[in-house]
Amino acid sequence: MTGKIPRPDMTVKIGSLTLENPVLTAAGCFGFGREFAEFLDLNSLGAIVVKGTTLRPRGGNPPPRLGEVPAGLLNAIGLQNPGVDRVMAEELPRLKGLKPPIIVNVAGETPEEYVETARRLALSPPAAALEVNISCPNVARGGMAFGTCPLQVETLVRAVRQVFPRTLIVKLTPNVTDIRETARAAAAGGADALSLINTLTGMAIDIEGQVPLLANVTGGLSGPALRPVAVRMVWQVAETVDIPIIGMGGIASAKDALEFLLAGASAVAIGTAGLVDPSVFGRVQAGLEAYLVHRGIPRLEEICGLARRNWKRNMPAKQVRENG
Amino acid sequence: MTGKIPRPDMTVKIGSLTLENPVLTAAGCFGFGREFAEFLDLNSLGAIVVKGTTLRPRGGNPPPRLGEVPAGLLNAIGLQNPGVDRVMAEELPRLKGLKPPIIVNVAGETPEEYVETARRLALSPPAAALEVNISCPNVARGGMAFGTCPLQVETLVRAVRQVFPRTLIVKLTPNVTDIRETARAAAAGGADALSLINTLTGMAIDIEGQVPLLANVTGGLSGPALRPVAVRMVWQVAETVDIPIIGMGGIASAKDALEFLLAGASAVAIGTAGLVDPSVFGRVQAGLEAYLVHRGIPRLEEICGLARRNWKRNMPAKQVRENG
Amino acid sequence: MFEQRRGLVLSHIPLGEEYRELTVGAEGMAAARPGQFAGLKVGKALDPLLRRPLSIYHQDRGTGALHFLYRVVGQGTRLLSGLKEGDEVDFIAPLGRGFSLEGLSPNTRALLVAGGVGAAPLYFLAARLREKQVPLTFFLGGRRAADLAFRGRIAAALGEDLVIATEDGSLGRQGLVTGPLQEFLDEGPGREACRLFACGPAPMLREVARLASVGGAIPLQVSLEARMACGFGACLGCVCPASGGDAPYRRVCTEGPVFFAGEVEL
Amino acid sequence: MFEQRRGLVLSHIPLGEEYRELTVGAEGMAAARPGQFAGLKVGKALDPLLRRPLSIYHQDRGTGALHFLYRVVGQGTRLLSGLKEGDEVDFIAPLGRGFSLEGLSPNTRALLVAGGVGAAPLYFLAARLREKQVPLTFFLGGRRAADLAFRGRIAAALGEDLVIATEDGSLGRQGLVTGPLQEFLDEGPGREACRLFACGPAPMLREVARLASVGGAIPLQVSLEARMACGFGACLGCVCPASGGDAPYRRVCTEGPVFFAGEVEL
Ligand SMILES: Cc1cc2nc3c(=O)[nH]c(=O)nc-3n(C[C@H](O)[C@H](O)[C@H](O)COP(=O)(O)OP(=O)(O)OC[C@H]3O[C@@H](n4cnc5c(N)ncnc54)[C@H](O)[C@@H]3O)c2cc1C
Ligand SMILES: Cc1cc2nc3c(=O)[nH]c(=O)nc-3n(C[C@H](O)[C@H](O)[C@H](O)COP(=O)(O)OP(=O)(O)OC[C@H]3O[C@@H](n4cnc5c(N)ncnc54)[C@H](O)[C@@H]3O)c2cc1C
Ligand SMILES: Cc1cc2nc3c(=O)[nH]c(=O)nc-3n(C[C@H](O)[C@H](O)[C@H](O)COP(=O)(O)O)c2cc1C
Ligand SMILES: Cc1cc2nc3c(=O)[nH]c(=O)nc-3n(C[C@H](O)[C@H](O)[C@H](O)COP(=O)(O)O)c2cc1C
Ligand code: FES
Ligand code: FES
Repeated sequence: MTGKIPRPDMTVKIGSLTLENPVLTAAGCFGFGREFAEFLDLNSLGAIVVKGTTLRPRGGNPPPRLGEVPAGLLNAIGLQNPGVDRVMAEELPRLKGLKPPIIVNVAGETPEEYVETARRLALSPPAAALEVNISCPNVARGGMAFGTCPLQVETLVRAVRQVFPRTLIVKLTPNVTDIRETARAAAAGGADALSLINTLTGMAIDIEGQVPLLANVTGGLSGPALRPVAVRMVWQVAETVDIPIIGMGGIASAKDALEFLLAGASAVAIGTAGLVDPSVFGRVQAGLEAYLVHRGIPRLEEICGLARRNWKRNMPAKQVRENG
Repeated sequence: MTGKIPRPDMTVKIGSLTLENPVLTAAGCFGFGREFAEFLDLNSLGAIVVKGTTLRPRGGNPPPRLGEVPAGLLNAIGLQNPGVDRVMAEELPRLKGLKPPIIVNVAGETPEEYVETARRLALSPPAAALEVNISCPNVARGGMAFGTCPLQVETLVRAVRQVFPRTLIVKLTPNVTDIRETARAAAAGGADALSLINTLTGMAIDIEGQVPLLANVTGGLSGPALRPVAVRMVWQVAETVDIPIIGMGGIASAKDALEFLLAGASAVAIGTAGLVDPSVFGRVQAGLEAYLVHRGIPRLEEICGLARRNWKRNMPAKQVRENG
Repeated sequence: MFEQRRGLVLSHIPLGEEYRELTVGAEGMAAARPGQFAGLKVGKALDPLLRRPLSIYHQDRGTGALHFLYRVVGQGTRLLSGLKEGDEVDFIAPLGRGFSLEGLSPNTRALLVAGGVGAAPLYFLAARLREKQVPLTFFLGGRRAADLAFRGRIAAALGEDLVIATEDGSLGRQGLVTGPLQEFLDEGPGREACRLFACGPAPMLREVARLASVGGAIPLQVSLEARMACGFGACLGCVCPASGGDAPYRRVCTEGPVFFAGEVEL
Repeated sequence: MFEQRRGLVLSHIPLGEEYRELTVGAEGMAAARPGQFAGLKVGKALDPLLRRPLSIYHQDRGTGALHFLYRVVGQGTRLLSGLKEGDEVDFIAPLGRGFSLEGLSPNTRALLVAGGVGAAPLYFLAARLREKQVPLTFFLGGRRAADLAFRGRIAAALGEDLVIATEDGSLGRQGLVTGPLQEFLDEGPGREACRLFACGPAPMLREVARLASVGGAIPLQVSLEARMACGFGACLGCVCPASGGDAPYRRVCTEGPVFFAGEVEL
């Protein structure tokens, strides 16, 4: 009776996609997969989220684009990308044979650009899903404006929904007073899932040059420094909407990923940590599996949101309300 | 002709106060000064900002109240304090003889509580200034609500202004979509200066216990992780209002303090870093002085906001607009 | 009182896989009392940010050098374990309220109950009690022998006064350490003369408190742990629930880490 | 191509106050080309977060071991300087496009111009050129002699082919390193045979580019620096402005760090 312990079921569902495992790449931190193919088997990923794509090619922001801050990274890439047509002609076909679904991150400066980009991507079967980035803080027009106003979020998502029939994910910005409002709006607009969070707007000063460190002045803060804010937002949104959440922001270990899953995310994405240490994807997957095996939990899904369920059970009734 | 290099003039003005130097303590991270007196000469500080004080005594939140996160600290103290009457009877008299002005941080659950607390403190001469904390994220009612709505901020500040004749500082929360709006509102309500920023709301999960790490679920993120967001907000607000800014959030070295001053702050406060290393106050003061001496700058004031002035001068005209 | 300073690592000795004895120079530092602790900065970067609290395990008479006995459990203690002789450590000490020795005399008997590395402050206490010629018995428990890999020094100093129990029976008595304690209380020299001191996991402390209270209360002092940001009373982060008194909470770092059993909820 | 691995520190030698030569084991690693670099993780914590890019200074033929020559300038290099023989380092290598050796022959002359620690990739290049019997002159400049405290190995290998200049005249010729270069170009064997390679601060590179272009253009390759997050082309963070071509920017980490002078704006 020396029964083998069965491997836990790591699959997760995001819209109409079934992912083999819950570990995704974060947009803009994995290019179109070329570079990372040197380090890992792309087929081992849960899904591949590729670089932010816009209707027209974008050169991006002038350098310096990067700053290192405590346990974090500031970036102001400015959505440099070859434009949707070249992405469809050159990048997506290369990725077609892969097992993990390809999720194309989409950005724009006007609602019309988002819609037109999505319409074109609808014609490209390798684009299994879109992740609509209504949250990029680096583009002066566009980005932020859509992402912070619930009404605009709902309108934009609805418009994209109408032209893109496959899985539609909406990526939210943390630079808002109450992320539950934009989350609700995105769900109301027809999103199948939410990605959160994008970067917090930050900046640094070059004290020698006595000027802002980034040419763009402000940039997006990513990496472990961001994690407590990201976990909080996943926790808040998980109670607010019924659609799955892809959690991200500072994940650098299985422990970090577990925080997101226990807080209510169905899957996780890794950005900055992968830039620094490409082995992180494998380490996180293995660590998640070991956690389940160790506790005899047969399916990953069972731990999603478990911290809230435990918390509600343990609290005296009067204390079960949202704090902060 | 071996002239001594004169020591730079480090004084700064905040409302009607003139501070000998720009290094302050951050509220809640210095108690009422007792403990730190073991490590440093309290007279060496620019001003002493004491613990958040409420109308009635508060026991604070249940433990655990603390979590360590990458380059940061999560806290949910919950404004534990003995109440304004005991603060006036026991704590402030003890501080009366000191050179640096005493700034009392004030919080409440209703506008009436703020006003009544301020009215009482107006009768206590050692309270040279108030810092109205409309941003504490840990108190379920109160705190957040006032701090995120510009109209409520203006009304509250105006009401406190009417009962407190000395220097009135308003401390803003970073948990908003656009901090310029609340900053404008506080200035319109009659604030003499602004403190920014308070903590970002964050959380962490205990993956062993599978529950939130803090009993209060969410807590305030402080420490170096917060700094890029804080510098960005100081930069944004410095362009928006004409009153002085006390910058804080993750300052742990003179270099960090310089980022805030160059971005537009007139003074800085140190919280978390002082809890970890009480020698930081002296190090930052010495480092600021050395920076000025090294560059032959006679007065600290000259570097306040210098990064913006340099940036405007260097940029091609069309690029001089706010990004992000 | 306490002060912040940099000391040199005088020695750093591995004791089994998980434990280390670290000795740090502290010339002229105030004499520490058993139960007091130090806040040690680990690493030179901003992550990890906070000091790590470690009980004072021993202080050399002449030089003031501080000894710590610690277990490598996470990032901070792992970084600490990389310190080499001659490296510098930034620490604040001595912190907190130590054990009260009031009323202890050669006519009383001190019962020290330690779970795992909770032995550190109690060993320091035992040394002081020996000086005062207070008879003592030191109960030391752990899950397995390996959890008590640090016991050499303690065993050498205490000899027969040390009673060891392990849950798996791999060393000393089998079972929880509170077993031998209970027997001692039942069969021993009479509860009146006994004074209890305990440091270890919460369930152990609760059981010791129960044993102390049933049938003629024995004064019990416990040393608690809590997550700390400052360690010196300024942040109010380390509180534990008070039992009795005005305030609902007490600061472990300054009002503790040693409390009388009645002062806090265990 | 490149790979991520852990290597052991084989040696770590201080060269003056500010410089170190670090040798890391890399058994069986692909042979690196001069101008390529490695991304080294410094410390084990999350701060500092990013790898530090260091040029490959030398690679041992048999073992593949990588040598780095670096200057301690900030937090990351300070942490790096704490590594001891036998410690492990996580690195990614070999990264980037190295120097092109096309068209170089015993009939050409390579002129290598280094500012300070910019000597690292050029020394590796010099070693390869020697193997190919390409005549070369190595111009090495710094502010003061102390800035060139690492020069021993380079001087020993290059002998008379090394020309040193310091701004304060404390070593070699007095003045900028571009002074001797200019003289050489004016008086030397004829510009046609010359090939220029430069690594150092931006003003130096601009002056070298100017000298390369006035009066019969000499092909010039420069090795650039930029802040990097990944070092392998994925983040688009390290770009520099392109001159000519479709795209406005080029990635220093993958299209560089070595560029022909015409490819980028200096
Ligand atoms: C007053 C006091 C005296 C102590 N004396 C000793 C001692 O003599 N020897 C010894 O080995 N340990 C002692 N500890 C516990 C020691 O402080 C923790 O083991 C250490 O801080 C863990 O740090 P880490 O980074 O390695 O682990 P982390 O990765 O931070 O955490 C590992 C585990 O330790 C817990 N922990 C982390 N920080 C603290 C803290 N400040 N207080 C309590 N638990 C914490 C965490 O909750 C977690 O479960 C003492 C704690 C206190 C409060
Ligand atoms: C391709 C490449 C090859 C390099 N080769 C060498 C070498 O062989 N030897 C050597 O000593 N140095 C080399 N450098 C520079 C080296 O990477 C930096 O000195 C180092 O990263 C500084 O780290 P720090 O934490 O000590 O300093 P920090 O405190 O981070 O910064 C100190 C100074 O270094 C600058 N700096 C920081 N990171 C980088 C970076 N990634 N690229 C460029 N500048 C940076 C900062 O702007 C600052 O002015 C190279 C850089 C690049 C891009
Ligand atoms: C260099 C860089 C580029 C990014 N580009 C994009 C992008 O194009 N679209 C997008 O939605 N998010 C982008 N992001 C945000 C990440 O996808 C992710 O939301 C964020 O970095 C937080 O996760 P992390 O801490 O794991 O990096 C970018 C982040 C970085 C660091
Ligand atoms: C333990 C703790 C308690 C705090 N209590 C208060 C408070 O009572 N009132 C207040 O306005 N801010 C309070 N703060 C916020 C700080 O004053 C400061 O705004 C913030 O921590 C950012 O600065 P820092 O990164 O230097 O700590 C507290 C912060 C900490 C860490
Ligand atoms: S740890 Fe700060 S008060 Fe105890
Ligand atoms: S550093 Fe990431 S692309 Fe060059």
